[in-house]
Amino acid sequence: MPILLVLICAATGIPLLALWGDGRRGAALFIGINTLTLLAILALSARVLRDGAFTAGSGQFMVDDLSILLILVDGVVGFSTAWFSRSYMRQEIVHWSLSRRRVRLYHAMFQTFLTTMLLALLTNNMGILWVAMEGATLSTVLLVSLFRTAEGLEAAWKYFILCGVGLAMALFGTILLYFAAQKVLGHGADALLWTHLEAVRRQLQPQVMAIAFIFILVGYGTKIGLSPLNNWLPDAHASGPSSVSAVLSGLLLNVALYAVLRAKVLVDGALGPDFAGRLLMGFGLLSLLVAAFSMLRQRDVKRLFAYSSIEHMGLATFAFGIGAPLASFAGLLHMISHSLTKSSVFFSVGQAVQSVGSREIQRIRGLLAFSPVLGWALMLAVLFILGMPPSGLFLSEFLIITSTLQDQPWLTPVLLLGLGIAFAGIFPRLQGMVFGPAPEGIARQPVAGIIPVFIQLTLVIVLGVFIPWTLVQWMQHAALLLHG
Amino acid sequence: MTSCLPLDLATGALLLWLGLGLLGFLLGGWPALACRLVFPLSSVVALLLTTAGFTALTATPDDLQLRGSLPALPWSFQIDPLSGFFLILLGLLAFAVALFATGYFRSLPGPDLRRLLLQYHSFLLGMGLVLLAANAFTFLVAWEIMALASYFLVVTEHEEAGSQRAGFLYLLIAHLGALAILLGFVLLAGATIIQGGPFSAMLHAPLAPFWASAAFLLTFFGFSAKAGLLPLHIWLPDAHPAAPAPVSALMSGAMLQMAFYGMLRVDFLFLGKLAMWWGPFVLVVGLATALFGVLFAAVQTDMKRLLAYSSMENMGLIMVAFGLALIFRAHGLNALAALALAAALYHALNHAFFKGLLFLGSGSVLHGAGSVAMDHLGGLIRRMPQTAFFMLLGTLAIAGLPPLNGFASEWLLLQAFLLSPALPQSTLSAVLPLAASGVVLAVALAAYAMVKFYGIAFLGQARGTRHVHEAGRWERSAMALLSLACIFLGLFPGVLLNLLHPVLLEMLGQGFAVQQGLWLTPVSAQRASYSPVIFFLGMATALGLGFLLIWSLFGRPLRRVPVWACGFPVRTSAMQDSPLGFAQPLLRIFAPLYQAERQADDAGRWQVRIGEPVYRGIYQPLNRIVFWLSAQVLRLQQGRITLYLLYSFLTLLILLAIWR
Amino acid sequence: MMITTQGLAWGIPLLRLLAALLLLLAFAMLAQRRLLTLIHLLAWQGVVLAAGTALVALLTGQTELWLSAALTLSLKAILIPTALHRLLRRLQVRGDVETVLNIPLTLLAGIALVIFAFSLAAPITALTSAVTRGMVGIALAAVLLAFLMMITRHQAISQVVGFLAIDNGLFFAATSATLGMPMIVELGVALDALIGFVILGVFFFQIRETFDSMDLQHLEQIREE
Amino acid sequence: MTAILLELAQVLLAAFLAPLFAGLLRALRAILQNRRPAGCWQNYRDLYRLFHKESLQAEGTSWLFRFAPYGIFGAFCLAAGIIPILATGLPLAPAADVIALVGLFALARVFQVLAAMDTGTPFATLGAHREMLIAGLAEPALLATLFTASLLSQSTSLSVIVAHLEQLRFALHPSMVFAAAAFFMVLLAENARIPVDNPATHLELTMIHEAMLLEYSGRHLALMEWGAQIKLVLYVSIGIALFLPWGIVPAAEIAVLPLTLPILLLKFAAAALILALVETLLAKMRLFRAPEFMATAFLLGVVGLLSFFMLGA
Repeated sequence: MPILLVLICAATGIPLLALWGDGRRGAALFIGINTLTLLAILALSARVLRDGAFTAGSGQFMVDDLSILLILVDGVVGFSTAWFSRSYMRQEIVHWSLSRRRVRLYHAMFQTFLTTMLLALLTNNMGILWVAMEGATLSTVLLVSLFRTAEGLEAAWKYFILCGVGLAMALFGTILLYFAAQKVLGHGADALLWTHLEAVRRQLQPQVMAIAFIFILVGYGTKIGLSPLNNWLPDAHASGPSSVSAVLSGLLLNVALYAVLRAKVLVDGALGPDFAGRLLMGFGLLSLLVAAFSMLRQRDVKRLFAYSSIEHMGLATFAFGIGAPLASFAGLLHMISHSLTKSSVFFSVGQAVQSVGSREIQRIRGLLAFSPVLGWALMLAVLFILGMPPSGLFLSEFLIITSTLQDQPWLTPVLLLGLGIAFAGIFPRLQGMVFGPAPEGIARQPVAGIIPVFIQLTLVIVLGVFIPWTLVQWMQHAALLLHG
Repeated sequence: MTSCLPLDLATGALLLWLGLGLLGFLLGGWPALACRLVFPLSSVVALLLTTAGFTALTATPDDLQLRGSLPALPWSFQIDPLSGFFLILLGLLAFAVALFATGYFRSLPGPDLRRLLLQYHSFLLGMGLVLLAANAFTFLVAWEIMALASYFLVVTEHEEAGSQRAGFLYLLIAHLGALAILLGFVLLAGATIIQGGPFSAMLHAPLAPFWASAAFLLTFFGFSAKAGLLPLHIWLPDAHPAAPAPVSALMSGAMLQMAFYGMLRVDFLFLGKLAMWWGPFVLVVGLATALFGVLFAAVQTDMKRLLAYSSMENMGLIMVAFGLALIFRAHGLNALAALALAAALYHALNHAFFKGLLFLGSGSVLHGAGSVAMDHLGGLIRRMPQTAFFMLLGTLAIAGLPPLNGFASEWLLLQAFLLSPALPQSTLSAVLPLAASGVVLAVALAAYAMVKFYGIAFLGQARGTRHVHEAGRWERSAMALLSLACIFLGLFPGVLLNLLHPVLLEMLGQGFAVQQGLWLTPVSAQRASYSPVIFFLGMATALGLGFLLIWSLFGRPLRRVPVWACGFPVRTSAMQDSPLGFAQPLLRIFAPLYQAERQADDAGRWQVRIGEPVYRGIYQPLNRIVFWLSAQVLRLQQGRITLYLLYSFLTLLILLAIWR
Repeated sequence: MMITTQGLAWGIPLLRLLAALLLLLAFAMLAQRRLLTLIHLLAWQGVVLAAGTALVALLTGQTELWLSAALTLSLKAILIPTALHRLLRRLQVRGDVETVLNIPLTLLAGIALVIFAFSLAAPITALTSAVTRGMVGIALAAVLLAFLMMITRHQAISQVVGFLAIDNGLFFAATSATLGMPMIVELGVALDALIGFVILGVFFFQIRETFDSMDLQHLEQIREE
Repeated sequence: MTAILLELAQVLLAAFLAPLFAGLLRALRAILQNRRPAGCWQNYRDLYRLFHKESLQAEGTSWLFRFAPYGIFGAFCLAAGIIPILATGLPLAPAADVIALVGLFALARVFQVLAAMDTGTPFATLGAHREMLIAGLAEPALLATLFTASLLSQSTSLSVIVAHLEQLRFALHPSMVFAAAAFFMVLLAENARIPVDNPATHLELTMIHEAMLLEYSGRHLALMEWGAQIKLVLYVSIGIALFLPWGIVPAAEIAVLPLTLPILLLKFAAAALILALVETLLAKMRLFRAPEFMATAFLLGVVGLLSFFMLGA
């Protein structure tokens, strides 16, 4: 039962951290739990490697080529975040003089979040998927407002209300989904199991499915950060701890998109590929453009990269909207590379902000001079985010652009405009932060905290230069699955 | 076995370069050792690459596939005469530059040196890979590596905000260019792009005229962004001076030619059937670039900026020749196309040499005199005579004076122009000679600019710089090599033209009249002939005889006397022409182009600021528009939660309504 | 889901009535200025919801729906409203809320929404069983109305009320339109609602102690300029 | 063998006739301006005197300063060997065509300018950049005219052009007329004649060519002056070759040379007269009028080209 193993590993962490999650012990415990989870996930993927997709728990749980990829990413990012959070939080606790209770809360909520993410990816039940997403929201709300600053409260409040309402819409969509499923699968618990739905998706009522999908898209789209539903995202990213921003960008957005994709498969069955595809492409392009233009005038480094997350999720959404196997493949690759890279960006940005003591881009200067490791970490991570080779993002953007030009040639200019503007928005600021003479009176941070950055970036390079054969297979299968 | 030799040799050389880069990175702790060890080795590797290029000219084309990031997306490499020629260019230049760098960087502190060694070699690696790439994917990766590495080299002195701005502009334009190239390749490769778009599949891509033109325009845009053609040149005059001299030499001499290489491959090999308007289009862009570049080169006050603009001028000339080749090719006149193309390739090689030489020389000036701002230089010929001598050769060569190499290629170009009556289209053939005289104007003004370059910096009296010292041994040997190359290419053009034969065959299926002996007769001895050697010997004999005669008749030792200067008593170095003063007639004649502003600085001296019309005319408005748009977009983030809820609400309703 | 014929005879009209009540309450909330009354209305909605669930349970005879009905009653009709009531008193929030849009206009918009919702649900209801005919439309309308209320109210608590009202609409859809979601899902949803509410409570005090007011103006500082 | 002798003869002729031609020109001008001429042989005397004077080297000048006079002199001698003055098809002729010839002149000019800048005196540099400007604008015009001729005869080799032009007896080509006008203007500009420059003046602010020679003395100055005179002759003979080629014999038919020589001298005399007339009638223009002058020349050349394509001749 590797699935249960994974969930148990993650879930048992919650009470443990809630009880003993403070001080050095807490951080160590946090790392330990996530290491175990990662191992369990590896075992799980080994199982998937051996005998493909499978369901468990009387069909309640399911792993297939699509989810296993994201589960792996979850494991890796969760682990490296735990690692990063150790040194990072030590500083923050001193800086904000957090009470032991607050630290326990932090760790417990963090673990809850990671658990719900895994649950969302492992469950086979669209309802439980929703429950998990809601749980993720609730747990991160408290993380965003961890420092109890006015800004943090405001951000958390907006996050809570907007995503709450959004998820309510998603729930309504899920109910409609069930409503449609009933007609085919009959009343009862199985009618929300994705595998069952997938089997009968051609018989679902188109009208109901269409409305259901619109609700689900608007709902989960709020969490993906699709424009114009994205307004919570920059605030939440900016005012939470950087470790939280990292997982928000790295995991939450991905899982939300994953939920939409699951729904998309069903809708495509009912209405044919165009309906959902067009919606996704539209939202994707819009988000890409809005995010790109918003980056041009950013002053706050974390907001800047929050917008860049919106941009990339938009790109991925667009890719899935195209729907061709190649495009979906590219979209998956983009999701994976993005979560690895973006979390690295937030790790390094977090440490930079910590040492400078301000999120003002103007104030962050000369990182290369006063801490070369940090400087290069940021430089590389951001260059990868900008889609420079040999990162996986270059490959995915290459594939996305090519498949766009083949399926929707007239959208390519818009796509390129977005990418170009995004580059113009991020790059000069990167230069400003990395280059130049070192500012005086800055506490140098221990570099141990950003070792995971380099680990993850190597993974991204691997994705760009030589993707392991099994990953390729998984992604291809997943792409075909999404293609229907 | 011999057939696959060149590719193995080339890839091996590139790997060695990579290895050297890493080695240098590791040896950063011992800068002296690293510098003394890595750079000479790297020059040896460059020779390897050159030999690979030479063998590739004659060997049969050959390719190599490696499993890439995706099973369907291999890294694939090839070598053929075209890439062979550019490998020769790259190899020879890299050889000299590495020698120079050995001495130039010897006083660089360890950390900087290790970074530089790594970036320098990955830059070379990127350029080599561009030449060897055999599918769109590999090409683009190599292209971006080249751009990134050179970017890092440009911002080596990253303390200055100026170099940061330069680097940003450079990378931005390069990035946009890369995207455009990618699109062009996708159009060309069609479905095979999924396998990375192998070049073999793009050969004579069957495209509808519209899409063919689209592909042409996209690729031309992308490559001209790298080649610094109007109006995408603005990064060039900032980026080249910002980099250290050896890097500027490589960027100007080799990297710009990578763009030319890409154009050749795409337009002649992939776009089999040329549209009539492409040639004239390229020609006009080239001519405009050449004139613009030379006019701005003439008014620069910084040696390296001047050289950068002159690179623009030379790329412009190459583009003119290339456009001419396209025109002839489009009308099926392959022999004439071969002539024009030969001129273009020849000039590319020449430019690599003399521009490399001049950039290296300006590097020695920077080290020897502590500045490359011409307002502070002057009279260097007495303090650094050897550098001055090599630079004189470079100056004469780039000014297009016989019997040096610059003249030979321009001569070929003009010959090609004079064959335009062969064109069926009368209007075109009538307009082309005008373009020819435009080229002559550009060349003549180039002489103006370069005479200024040399005269202000090396002649006259020093304008402030004290204790100047001559360049080191490594530097001088490198410059000597390049000067020799300039002389050789000038005196024996036939040799090079025969070398070009296979390249032309590959491009046009039509070679070039084989040149024998010391004569250069592109078409026929009757039509036109030029023999640099005899030319040179004739002049030398006349000169020598005259000297001997006069010396023997009236020879008396010279007496050194103070300068007379019409008897004006006071004589300060400030009374010579300033760099801008020398260009003053041009400033006056082309005033609307320069938008020069004169204002007095706090010392009460007049300062003249030259505006960049393209920047003001195109980039600033564009910039303003984009930022205005971003301001509008940011209005969405009002901070009011009810408003945000309204967004979601409306989105929901609108979607539902649309679906209804 | 089999329903006895005599059940149909009296059950369906009753369910319809409850649906109408729910919609009416939603309108009332939209029109309501005073927070206290707002909360009472929310409680009443909870009651109606519970009744509806119970009725469906009776008609379809699914035992787990009884549980869900009880859950709804305790949670939505009693627990949450009283808690809100407490909060209100503890935080001494001003009694009535200024709306962004004036009431009549809001109501007009509401009516438009309801029409839209029905027209949207029409094709769906066409193919549903006798019991649930029209329920989807009403649920949708209730949800949209609550949404509208959230947009037009300018105060933290009233927004929470709106949020909970949306939740009610969803519950109604879940029970009456689909005759009950799978149990795990119901439980999960209820659990989330509970946790969410607890967190809200925590929030209110944080907001209160940071801004000593529940007005949203203080929560509108982060913005792009 | 005879060819080589002829070659030498031509070079020497050009070299030693040049002062005479310049002197003649001076004399004619004097006469036209009602002055007593100094006699045609004056230039020889000047050169003789200069050669015997001690020549000084300004302090702080480099080897370029000393090298330039010889370089320039050598360049013009080579040019004299290439241009068919007496005969076409001389051994040196194929070594350089018209384009190379223009390049050769440019080379000489650059040496002169560099030598001037080497002295680092204000006037020299002033003259230097003016010279470069005039030349830079004159070269396109010059080549435009040469292109007209070479398009007409489908060759850029000067002696081939001459041979070809001789074939078509007095058939007047409109294109060549324009070309002739343009060439004449270029000739004035390139040889520092009125209206562009005034060889007689030493008023610092107006002079161009003379300004660059200020620091020279003795044999160097002599070489410079002599070189300038040769250059004038060369330009005139190019003009003759292009527009009045009749009488220039192929190197093979050397026998008729005695007949053609007087004709040649006559042509030179005529050229001197025309030049003198022009220089008397025109006044020197302001320096910044010069570009307009050049532009006119260029336009004339271009019109020549166009008319070649439009009228096919």
